[in-house]
Amino acid sequence: MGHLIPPSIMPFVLPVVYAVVIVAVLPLLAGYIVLMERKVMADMQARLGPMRVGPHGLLQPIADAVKLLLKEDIIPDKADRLMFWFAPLVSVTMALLAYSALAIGPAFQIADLNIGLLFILAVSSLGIYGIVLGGWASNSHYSLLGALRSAAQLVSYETAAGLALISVLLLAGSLSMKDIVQAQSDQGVWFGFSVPFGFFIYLVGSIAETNRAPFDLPEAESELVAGYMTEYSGFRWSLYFLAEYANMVIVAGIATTLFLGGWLRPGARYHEHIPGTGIEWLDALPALLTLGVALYSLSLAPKQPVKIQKIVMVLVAVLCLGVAGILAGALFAPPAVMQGIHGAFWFMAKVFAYIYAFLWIRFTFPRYRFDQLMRLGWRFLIPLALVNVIGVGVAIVLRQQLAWGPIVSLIPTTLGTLGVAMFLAKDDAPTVAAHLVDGE
Amino acid sequence: MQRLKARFGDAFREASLDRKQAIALIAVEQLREISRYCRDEEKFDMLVDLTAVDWPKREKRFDVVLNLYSFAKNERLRLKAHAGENEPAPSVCEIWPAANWMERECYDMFGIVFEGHPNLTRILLPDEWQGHPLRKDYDILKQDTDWVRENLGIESGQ
Amino acid sequence: MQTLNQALFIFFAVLAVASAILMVTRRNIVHSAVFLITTLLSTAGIFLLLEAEFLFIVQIILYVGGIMVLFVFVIMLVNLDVSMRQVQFNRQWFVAGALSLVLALQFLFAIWVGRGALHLHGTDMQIAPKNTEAVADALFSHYMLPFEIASILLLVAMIGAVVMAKRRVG
Amino acid sequence: MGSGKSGNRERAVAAHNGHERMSNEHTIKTISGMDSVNATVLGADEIILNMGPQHPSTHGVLRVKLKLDGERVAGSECIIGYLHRGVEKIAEHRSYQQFAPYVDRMDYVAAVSNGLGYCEAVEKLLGTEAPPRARVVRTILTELQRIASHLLWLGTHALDIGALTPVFYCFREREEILKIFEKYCGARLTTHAFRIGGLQYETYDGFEEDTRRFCNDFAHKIDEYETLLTENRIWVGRTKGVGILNAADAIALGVTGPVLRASGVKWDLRKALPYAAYDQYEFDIPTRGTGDTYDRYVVRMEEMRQSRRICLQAIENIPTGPIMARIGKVLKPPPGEVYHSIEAPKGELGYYIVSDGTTQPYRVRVRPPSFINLQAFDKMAKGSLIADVVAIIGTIDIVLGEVDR
Repeated sequence: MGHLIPPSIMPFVLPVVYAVVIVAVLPLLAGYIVLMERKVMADMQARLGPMRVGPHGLLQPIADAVKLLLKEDIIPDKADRLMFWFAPLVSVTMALLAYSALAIGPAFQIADLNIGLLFILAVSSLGIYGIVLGGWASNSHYSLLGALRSAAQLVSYETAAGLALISVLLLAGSLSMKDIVQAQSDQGVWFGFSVPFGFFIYLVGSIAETNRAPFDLPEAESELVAGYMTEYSGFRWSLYFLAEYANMVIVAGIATTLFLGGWLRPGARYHEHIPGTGIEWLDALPALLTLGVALYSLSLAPKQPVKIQKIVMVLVAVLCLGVAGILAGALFAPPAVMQGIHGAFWFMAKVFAYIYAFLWIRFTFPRYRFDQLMRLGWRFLIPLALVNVIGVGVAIVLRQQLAWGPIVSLIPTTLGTLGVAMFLAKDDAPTVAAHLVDGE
Repeated sequence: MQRLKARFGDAFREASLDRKQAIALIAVEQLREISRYCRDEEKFDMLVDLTAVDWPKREKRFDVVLNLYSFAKNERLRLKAHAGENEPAPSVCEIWPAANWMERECYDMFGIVFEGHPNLTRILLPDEWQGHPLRKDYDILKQDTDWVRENLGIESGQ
Repeated sequence: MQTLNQALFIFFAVLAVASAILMVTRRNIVHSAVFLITTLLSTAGIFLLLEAEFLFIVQIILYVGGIMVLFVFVIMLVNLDVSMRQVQFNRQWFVAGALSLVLALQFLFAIWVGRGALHLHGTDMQIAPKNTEAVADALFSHYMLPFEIASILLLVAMIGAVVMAKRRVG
Repeated sequence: MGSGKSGNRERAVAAHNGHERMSNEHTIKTISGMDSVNATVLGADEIILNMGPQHPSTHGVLRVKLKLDGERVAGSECIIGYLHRGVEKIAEHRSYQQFAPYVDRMDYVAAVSNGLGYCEAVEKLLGTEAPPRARVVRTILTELQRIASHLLWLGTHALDIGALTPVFYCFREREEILKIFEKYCGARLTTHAFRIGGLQYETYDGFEEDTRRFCNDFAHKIDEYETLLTENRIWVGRTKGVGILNAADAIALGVTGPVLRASGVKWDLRKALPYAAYDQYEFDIPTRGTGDTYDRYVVRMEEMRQSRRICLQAIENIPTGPIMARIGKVLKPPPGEVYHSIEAPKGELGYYIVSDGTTQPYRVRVRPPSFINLQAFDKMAKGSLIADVVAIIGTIDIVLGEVDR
């Protein structure tokens, strides 16, 4: 196949293929994350969630997509037409652009930029324009307030998240996603454990950056109706929706790559794994998991009320069986191929675990008020992130000068940051114990 | 009751007991002074309710009824005053801020003007509505037909 | 590879110039802001072509991601309709026209003199391979002092802004 | 671009720099008087924000005009009357028994306690009393209704502040109570459970078991809500110090019910002027000190626990005997007037009935707790942020059917 394509375009073929795959898969992925969100929300709230469309609501995302496409696309009469059309476009393109540097598997990466992480940060910071211009163009009081608030929120939480990433980069030493994962594999520890505060700050920062859960103030239903998205409907609204979920997956991707060891299998010792000397049981895990899902869906198939749902359930089972087959087959393939396939599986598993944490937090916490949100951002998170960066720096110096072990050097600094965190948190929000006492 | 009679003499028309509940009939002119006295000396610190009853056949057609309650004595007292059709009744807003909306409702429903009220406008009905529904002469099926036609664009429902 | 680089360079250059012109002529402030952003992005593109990716990133994060966001913030909060009503071109447009003509002539003259040195295939100039490391080393070794002074200056500016804002609100 | 484009900028921005032009005011011209006043009164950059009447969080058709200074609320005015049905006028053309179902439609969230108030008022007018068995069953049903009303309040209040989960837990419990009502009198919401003089239906067999089962597992359910919210730092942050109403203002504004108790006034009609069978059971009245949204939340949670205690005590010994007092089919109370009030979930619900000796009441005046508690909204909302306005409306716990009557 190589000789078919003229040499000058050769380096562009593989990335283009990957890009097409990602852009095609993304809307489907976003749809199924929405379904996952509604299902998880349901069982947290003692109810079933969508069950009507397809078995256990599995076809719900397709139904949503069709609904959104058919919906009438209203433009408010005195709105600024050019900007109204342009804004959602900006936020979607920025969200998709960020995927180019994301390393899903060791082989599956559109472009291994040597400034990968920085590129993603830069592009996601451009996403603000989509929101701000959208709020301005729809020319309604509510959406303007929502847009301004979300812009302020994004700007302030990006600094916190950025600083958290810096603390990890000190350990990883390089900006390219592949090298970061490689560094984690060499040091044998995931950075999430060695820089716990970095992970915590990034978790909070990323929730705020994607306007979710306790920080979803811009589209707080109760006051500003739907924030900057109020006047959008139909396909335009789904663009914003897609951008939000794409951002969520990117943020989860970054967190997985930096803190949860990208595509590394838990307890991975790749360089010691000699092919053919017996398969570590962990490698077989992916195959077994998908096999279990396949059997479970097979057992559910007969119980479906409608005939068509039976068929769909069986199809789902066959699909899972296929994936299990591939994963099992990869075990016996040469290590490069195995790493590629299993790596992708582990990466996706961690991304979904991270998103599950998003959903979990979303359904337990009420919403922050705007000034509390800002106070938390500026007076608690950013100073803590700064201290964390200094802490990691000191740890590295300790390791190099006094030759302490990588872990031993990190412990004192993490405790130091913990102390600072307690001090900062003390006066920030009223501690719970204090007010239970008064008034009783 | 006796203290009230001693204190206000002629303004205090008549005291009666209906179903074991104390009712004091007073002159509408002294309503504000008596209310202030009840609140300060007699400790009736909560105005539970302020409403009106329409007796068309009497010359002073409206009863302004104030239900008071005293936390200290755990007692209720009802002040009643007769007010004429377009004769303004004194407002007790400064004594009990609670009266604000209740007086506005009485004005809205009966047309009793409470002079001294900070913002005496209709509270339940639209501002341009003509007529006061809770008056006995306001037939139940009657509607301010022109307001309905103008704002809702339909011939009135009846 | 050569033709691709050139094609991209021309594309970015034209984009930059076009959006600059558009920015100046728009009546609606928000549109001109967006065109300013496109200009900055196209200059970032040119940086990338010169394989100065650190500058590319800094250009995007700092200019477009930071400063321009504040621009758009100000545009939205400031009271637009008063400025809309003022006459855009007051009487001195004649003087302005003359001055810009003079400036244009100087530009042309400069380009005409240097036409010999200007060859379009500038992309293969050799810059240190690892741009980010090169910038970092230079910044923290030779130019340590200016770097510190600049950072202190920025700190003072930030604190000043906060104090001013506080007094106005307080 | 022409002026067309800048025109809309002008209109959108006009709202920004203060001279208020109610651009979207096309439906009901109720506030024409307001416009001219506001235009002159407004300071430099205050804007008028309209919340309602179709706003998702105003618990019905309440419209609040907020005068905003940036994010802060400089002043507010509640515009009500959208749900006014003229109940008091209808009462003058219905007989005493015919008017009873209307009473349920006022505070449709706590219909049973409305019915109790009205029936007891008319019984006082007649000078009779419901038999002991009827009084005890009435107490149980009213306390169950109080729990149901507080559950609905907790669910929607938490939803307004952003916690998505409690609303479903609360509705799950409320469903149990509504099932009991349905088994007893066939209706879930507007139950018309009581008749003047006692009860219409004997309690279905299994009434005691259902109530006991509900009360037993409700205990740890309420702890479930507590773990979800009380210790939750964001919940505390959003409710502590929001919408403060001190005791003096509360009494002056005639506020009653949980809102008054949260401001530190230990007063509950069930203890001060006992009615139905409340004097037979012991329960205590929760009060809190500062009177902010968090205190009202704690008071209502505690009240739910106390109601559960009352129900448990009441089930132990429901006296046997007749369920209806001996009054004729046609009620002709002697001329005169009576004022009777009960402790409804929202506050003191009073009925002032004037009878002229005929079968139809001459005048029925309802003292609605939500209407008078809402009056305190302006004092609570002044100086708070927009997000708090939503929390404050929620914490006063108003039902528009009762506010507008």
